[in-house]
Amino acid sequence: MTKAISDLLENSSRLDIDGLLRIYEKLLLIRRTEEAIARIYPSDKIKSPVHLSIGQEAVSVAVCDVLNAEDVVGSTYRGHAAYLANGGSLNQMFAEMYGKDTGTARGKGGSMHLVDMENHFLGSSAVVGTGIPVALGYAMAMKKLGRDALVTCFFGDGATEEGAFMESLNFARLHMIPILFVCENNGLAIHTKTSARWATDKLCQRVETYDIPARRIENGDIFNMRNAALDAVSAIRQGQGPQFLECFTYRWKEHVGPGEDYNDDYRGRDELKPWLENDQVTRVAKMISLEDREAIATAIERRLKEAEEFAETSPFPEPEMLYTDVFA
Amino acid sequence: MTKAISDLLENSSRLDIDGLLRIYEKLLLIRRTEEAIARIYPSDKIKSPVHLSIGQEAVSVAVCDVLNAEDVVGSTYRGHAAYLANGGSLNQMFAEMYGKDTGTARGKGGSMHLVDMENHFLGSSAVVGTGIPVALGYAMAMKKLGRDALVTCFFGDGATEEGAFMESLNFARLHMIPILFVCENNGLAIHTKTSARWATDKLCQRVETYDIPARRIENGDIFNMRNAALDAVSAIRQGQGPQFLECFTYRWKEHVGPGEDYNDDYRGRDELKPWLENDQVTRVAKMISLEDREAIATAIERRLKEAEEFAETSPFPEPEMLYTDVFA
Amino acid sequence: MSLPENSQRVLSYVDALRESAELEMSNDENVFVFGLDVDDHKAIQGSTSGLVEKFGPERVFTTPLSEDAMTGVAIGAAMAGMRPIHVHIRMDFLMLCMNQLINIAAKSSYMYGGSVKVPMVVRSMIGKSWGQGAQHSQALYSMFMHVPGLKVIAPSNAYDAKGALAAAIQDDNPVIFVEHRLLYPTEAYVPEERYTIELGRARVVRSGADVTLVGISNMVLECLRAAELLEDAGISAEVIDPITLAPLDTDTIVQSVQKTKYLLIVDNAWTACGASAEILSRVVETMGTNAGADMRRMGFAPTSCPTTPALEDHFYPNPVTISKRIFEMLRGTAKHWEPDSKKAELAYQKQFKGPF
Amino acid sequence: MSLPENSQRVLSYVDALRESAELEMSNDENVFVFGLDVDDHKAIQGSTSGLVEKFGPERVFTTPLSEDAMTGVAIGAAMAGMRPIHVHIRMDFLMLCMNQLINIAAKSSYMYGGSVKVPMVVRSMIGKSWGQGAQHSQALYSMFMHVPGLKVIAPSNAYDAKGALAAAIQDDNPVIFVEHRLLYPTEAYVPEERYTIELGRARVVRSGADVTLVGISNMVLECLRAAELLEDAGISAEVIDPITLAPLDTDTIVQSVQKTKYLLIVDNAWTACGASAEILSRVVETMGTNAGADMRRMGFAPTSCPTTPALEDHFYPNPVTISKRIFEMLRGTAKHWEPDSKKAELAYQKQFKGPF
Ligand SMILES: Cc1ncc(C[n+]2csc(CCOP(=O)(O)OP(=O)(O)O)c2C)c(N)n1
Ligand SMILES: Cc1ncc(C[n+]2csc(CCOP(=O)(O)OP(=O)(O)O)c2C)c(N)n1
Ligand SMILES: [Mg+2]
Ligand SMILES: [Mg+2]
Repeated sequence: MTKAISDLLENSSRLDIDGLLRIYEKLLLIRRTEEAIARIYPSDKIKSPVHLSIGQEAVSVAVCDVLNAEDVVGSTYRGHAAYLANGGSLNQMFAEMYGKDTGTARGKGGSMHLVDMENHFLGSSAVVGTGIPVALGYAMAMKKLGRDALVTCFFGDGATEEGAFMESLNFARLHMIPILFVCENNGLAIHTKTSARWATDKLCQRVETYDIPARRIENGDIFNMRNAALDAVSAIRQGQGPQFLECFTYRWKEHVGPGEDYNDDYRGRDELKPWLENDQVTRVAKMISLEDREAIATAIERRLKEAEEFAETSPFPEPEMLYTDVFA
Repeated sequence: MTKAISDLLENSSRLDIDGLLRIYEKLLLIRRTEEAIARIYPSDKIKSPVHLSIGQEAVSVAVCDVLNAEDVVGSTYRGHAAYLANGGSLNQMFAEMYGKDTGTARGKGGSMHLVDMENHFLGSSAVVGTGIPVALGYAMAMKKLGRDALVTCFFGDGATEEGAFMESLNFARLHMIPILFVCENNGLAIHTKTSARWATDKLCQRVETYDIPARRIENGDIFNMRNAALDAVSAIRQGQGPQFLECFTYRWKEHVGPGEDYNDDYRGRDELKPWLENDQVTRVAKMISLEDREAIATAIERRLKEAEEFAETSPFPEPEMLYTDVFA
Repeated sequence: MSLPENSQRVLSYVDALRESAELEMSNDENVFVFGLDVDDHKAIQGSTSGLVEKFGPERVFTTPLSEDAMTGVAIGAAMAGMRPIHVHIRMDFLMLCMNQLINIAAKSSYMYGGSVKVPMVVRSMIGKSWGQGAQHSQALYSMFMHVPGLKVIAPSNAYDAKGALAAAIQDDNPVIFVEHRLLYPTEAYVPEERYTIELGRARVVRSGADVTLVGISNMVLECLRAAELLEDAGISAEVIDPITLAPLDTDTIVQSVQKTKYLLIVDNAWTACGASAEILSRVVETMGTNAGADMRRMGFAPTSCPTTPALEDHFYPNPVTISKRIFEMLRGTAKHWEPDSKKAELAYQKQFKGPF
Repeated sequence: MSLPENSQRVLSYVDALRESAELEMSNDENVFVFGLDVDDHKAIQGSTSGLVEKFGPERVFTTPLSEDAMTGVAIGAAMAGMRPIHVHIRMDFLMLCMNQLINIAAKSSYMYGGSVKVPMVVRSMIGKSWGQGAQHSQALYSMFMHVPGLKVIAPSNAYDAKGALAAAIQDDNPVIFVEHRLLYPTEAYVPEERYTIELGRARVVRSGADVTLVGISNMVLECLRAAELLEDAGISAEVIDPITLAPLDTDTIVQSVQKTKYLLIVDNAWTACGASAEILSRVVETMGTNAGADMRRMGFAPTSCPTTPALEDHFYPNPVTISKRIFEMLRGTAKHWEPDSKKAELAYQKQFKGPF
């Protein structure tokens, strides 16, 4: 049996057509949302920095797809994909970006600080790497409280350079904490490539020295990532402690903001090309019927329109709200 | 050829009788100094915390023995051994502990902050792990300034848990900085064993994932450590970048202060036993003639007596000195 | 608000801390204690002793030397509904976890629009004497007072220590809890049952007519000793303990200064941008133009802390320097006054002897 | 000390920073610039642009995201005789390296008895507006002012930016150098040659008779705008820029307050234990009992910084709120006064538009 066939079998044995539709719907939702934001941004209705996930949708979708409702997700300032993959409210997300009282953080957080505690989505932080130990503490609490939940924590390749990341790995394994670490390695921190920041690319080997099983998925294949996540998540649920995934991916847009920046001197469009060709949204689209595709697309366009309207028509917070919530 | 014989050959091929005498002299100096401090301490002449190196002398002596005069050494608050192994002034060290104006830091630093810049001994810090990046920066400067010097940085097992340690490893290799990292693994951070702090003991493997060659010397053998240091140092001098040694050792006294604490509930005397039997001071003593031994011992006792007198008779800093050196 | 004596039992500060944690842990199983060495035989100078035996290693545990990540862990656990008490044996080490404390803990409630709470307590000790030196003696609470979203408490006696720790644990916000090492053996009447003191409420610990002394943490004791020395000079000093540094009870201090027209704030920290600067500024702003009061600050010398006793003795305010400063403020520098040297010696606090 | 205009050339703040670094690097090969993204095409908003091309990657280089260790690296290199300039795109990120800055950089000269120097500059930017939010807008300089051994500078114009950066680089001590993002495009006359300004010396940037306004960093501009609005109310405001926050030039401020009897310190930060508290306290202590002056502070709202413009606009002092506060101080709250709305609109600073 060739590897390709065995992979295919494995995929199909784990994902039925409903699953495929579910995944496609999430992928497209994120893609279209980010495109909508890029479209709206020049109007200055969104007065806050946005770090778009376009091109990176598959990681969040693959991983979140294998989580239960009770599970918890932590992410970063580049968190639209994870927020939506985890089932966050589109209306509230738009309202937040518009600075409205109906937003996820009542307008106080913006795109970089999306939060959705009801849906178990931890608030994200704009200081790189800081969400990792916080997610870890949340996961430790899940274990101590005897809750049947694990925490998934997304972060970028840059975050792995912060000391708190290694401190977290050590503690996670020492206390066998139910957490799935997911590094979204897009090869960039702002405009600086991994090669200018990493002594080596042996991240997974390093993680393994903590006895934390680690897998690297280089090809961006959503099913490979989903399978790896499924294995990791079931290991965690069996009490095997933390697990680690390093998923290669690529940031299509500029670091922050709605534009492209292939003419700036740090990368060329040639780098984008293989990732464009390997686009998982297009790929999964081809796996489902035209009918399903159109139904999903129509529903998403309607939701987006609604969300935009919701954000537009929602009120700004009253000036007195400046002083609320400093303390709980 | 058995391993034992090859080891012996290797040892002897690298260390002549002068070397042996040199090493013994350093070992005994540190041992007797620490014993003197433990004896003096109850008199309250030393009004500052002391973290004794008794039992751990061999690591500093082995490593410092292969360094050149231009090389630089950084250490920790448990730094008496490294300070003396690096040729620091006994008089100034005693004066510092006595809080005198003639001390290494004019009485402002005490035992935890020994310094000797003339001798290229970096000031040590009482905040665990903080000396590592500082030593790294010093080493980077040596490279940038084109000086033919490397930096050796000693630290404890506990320090490797701080994020700054891993951040430093990454940067050291990324910039091929001439630094020798030496972890003195005494299995303890205060009263807490490594097993309660480390997810695994794969420290060297972890370091190697940065492409930093790492060696663990478990047996406390001063010649093994010296050989490993010699290899590491010549690799660094050949431009091969940072190197790493993890040397097992054992702290004979309590964490801080002059006493023993085998009756406290965190360790028993049984743990000490193999290390006592393996004492390198006694071992090396047996390798040299009685005559040499006595000559060395006599000289050291004289130096110690002098140092004690120097410290006793030196003046305290004048009160105005409180305000000096806040700024350079 | 004077110190109640309606308890027969005398307890030390350190035991009050221990007892408070024990009672709160018994009352709420979400409370846990962690931090470097909380579970060893020294038990953070005794302040956590017996807790691991009673509540087990799931609720009382040491950590790796990873202050930064461990603070994040506390925050995450707090967000999940638990109530961590994170213990540091030196306040200086909080510099390792400033990012989590300032950028996450202080801001989460606000930044996430009130959808998140961070009920955690960060206990840390201020070291002093026996040559602990520059890195083991800092009292850095003003950094935390600066940042909205954090509460800061520095009780000066066993009664407040117990009540304030309980209040901090029950509070839904991150609380920086500051303990001066030299206070640990000091005793007070402490009820056996659970109680809290109200955060944000100062206490007049000694009434007086001529000058208002505000002491912080251990400096409350030094101020009380100075007040005794000043009696010989016919000066009656009122001593106020803010207890909570954020939020700060300005009113109690202002009322006193309105009466005495003299204010000396004695801090156990540097004065520049310190708690003493904040208190002085608030009193000025509250009293307005015609305050006509003389207001001053004392604190650490504007240097790092030296180890040698020859200099360390001059680094800290003490009863003699405090009382002399007061005398100068009230009577001018023309007259020279020294407190009685015998009394001064008695007043000086017992020297704490290391090693620790 | 007024701003010299003996140069024909107008230069922006950002270019002044860039030029100063370039000149100092040319003059002393031990000077190097490093920090996240100093060498990319955005070049820290242009403030490091061209440097890597001119001096090469050995002297201008980016780092991993490891603020803590990188600060130690700067300290170590400085101890070895080099002069690092460590750049952070946000002041908030300094919370990650507080341990190295507070426990090592600030203390080394002292703790090692003068045998060590740490000549380093830590550049960092204060963000504002466009929803940067709680973690990208803090001005945390008072934390550094608190700790002996650090110098802190926050220049408000291009002339001072160039001279102060040069002075900081040449200084043998660790210097925290604070740049407000909104100042970057502002222009001033800037000589082309190398020069330094004296650290620890304030500047009267506008003379006035009725009230002393002390502005910090970007708030100097807001104060100048407020001063213009106040002319309509017949109030003549003197505006002082301390430039250096540590060491602080108290005398220049006191002289002004002695004249005007009114002091408002407008900080670009929280007031609690802030630079404004320190300045107010020093003025009070210097002027003594019979100062009879009215002294107040303004700063950030005592909250985290919200992202929505609906709230963010109320978070910062601005020319209107400053001028109204002054009017109240001088004329009482009985009379109501609003600055002319057209003028006010002109006075408001141009909004800086993201993304960054
Ligand atoms: C602690 C910290 N340092 C620096 C920054 C500035 N910064 C913002 S995003 C970023 C790059 C992070 O890269 P990565 O973690 O790979 O995430 P990505 O943006 O690629 O998703 C940097 C350096 C920051 N926000 N926080
Ligand atoms: C950052 C920091 N955290 C905690 C402490 C308290 N402390 C002092 S020594 C020590 C143990 C350090 O262990 P290790 O690095 O192995 O050195 P050893 O004492 O064994 O030589 C601890 C936790 C400290 N000084 N600094
Ligand atoms: Mg990245
Ligand atoms: Mg150890």
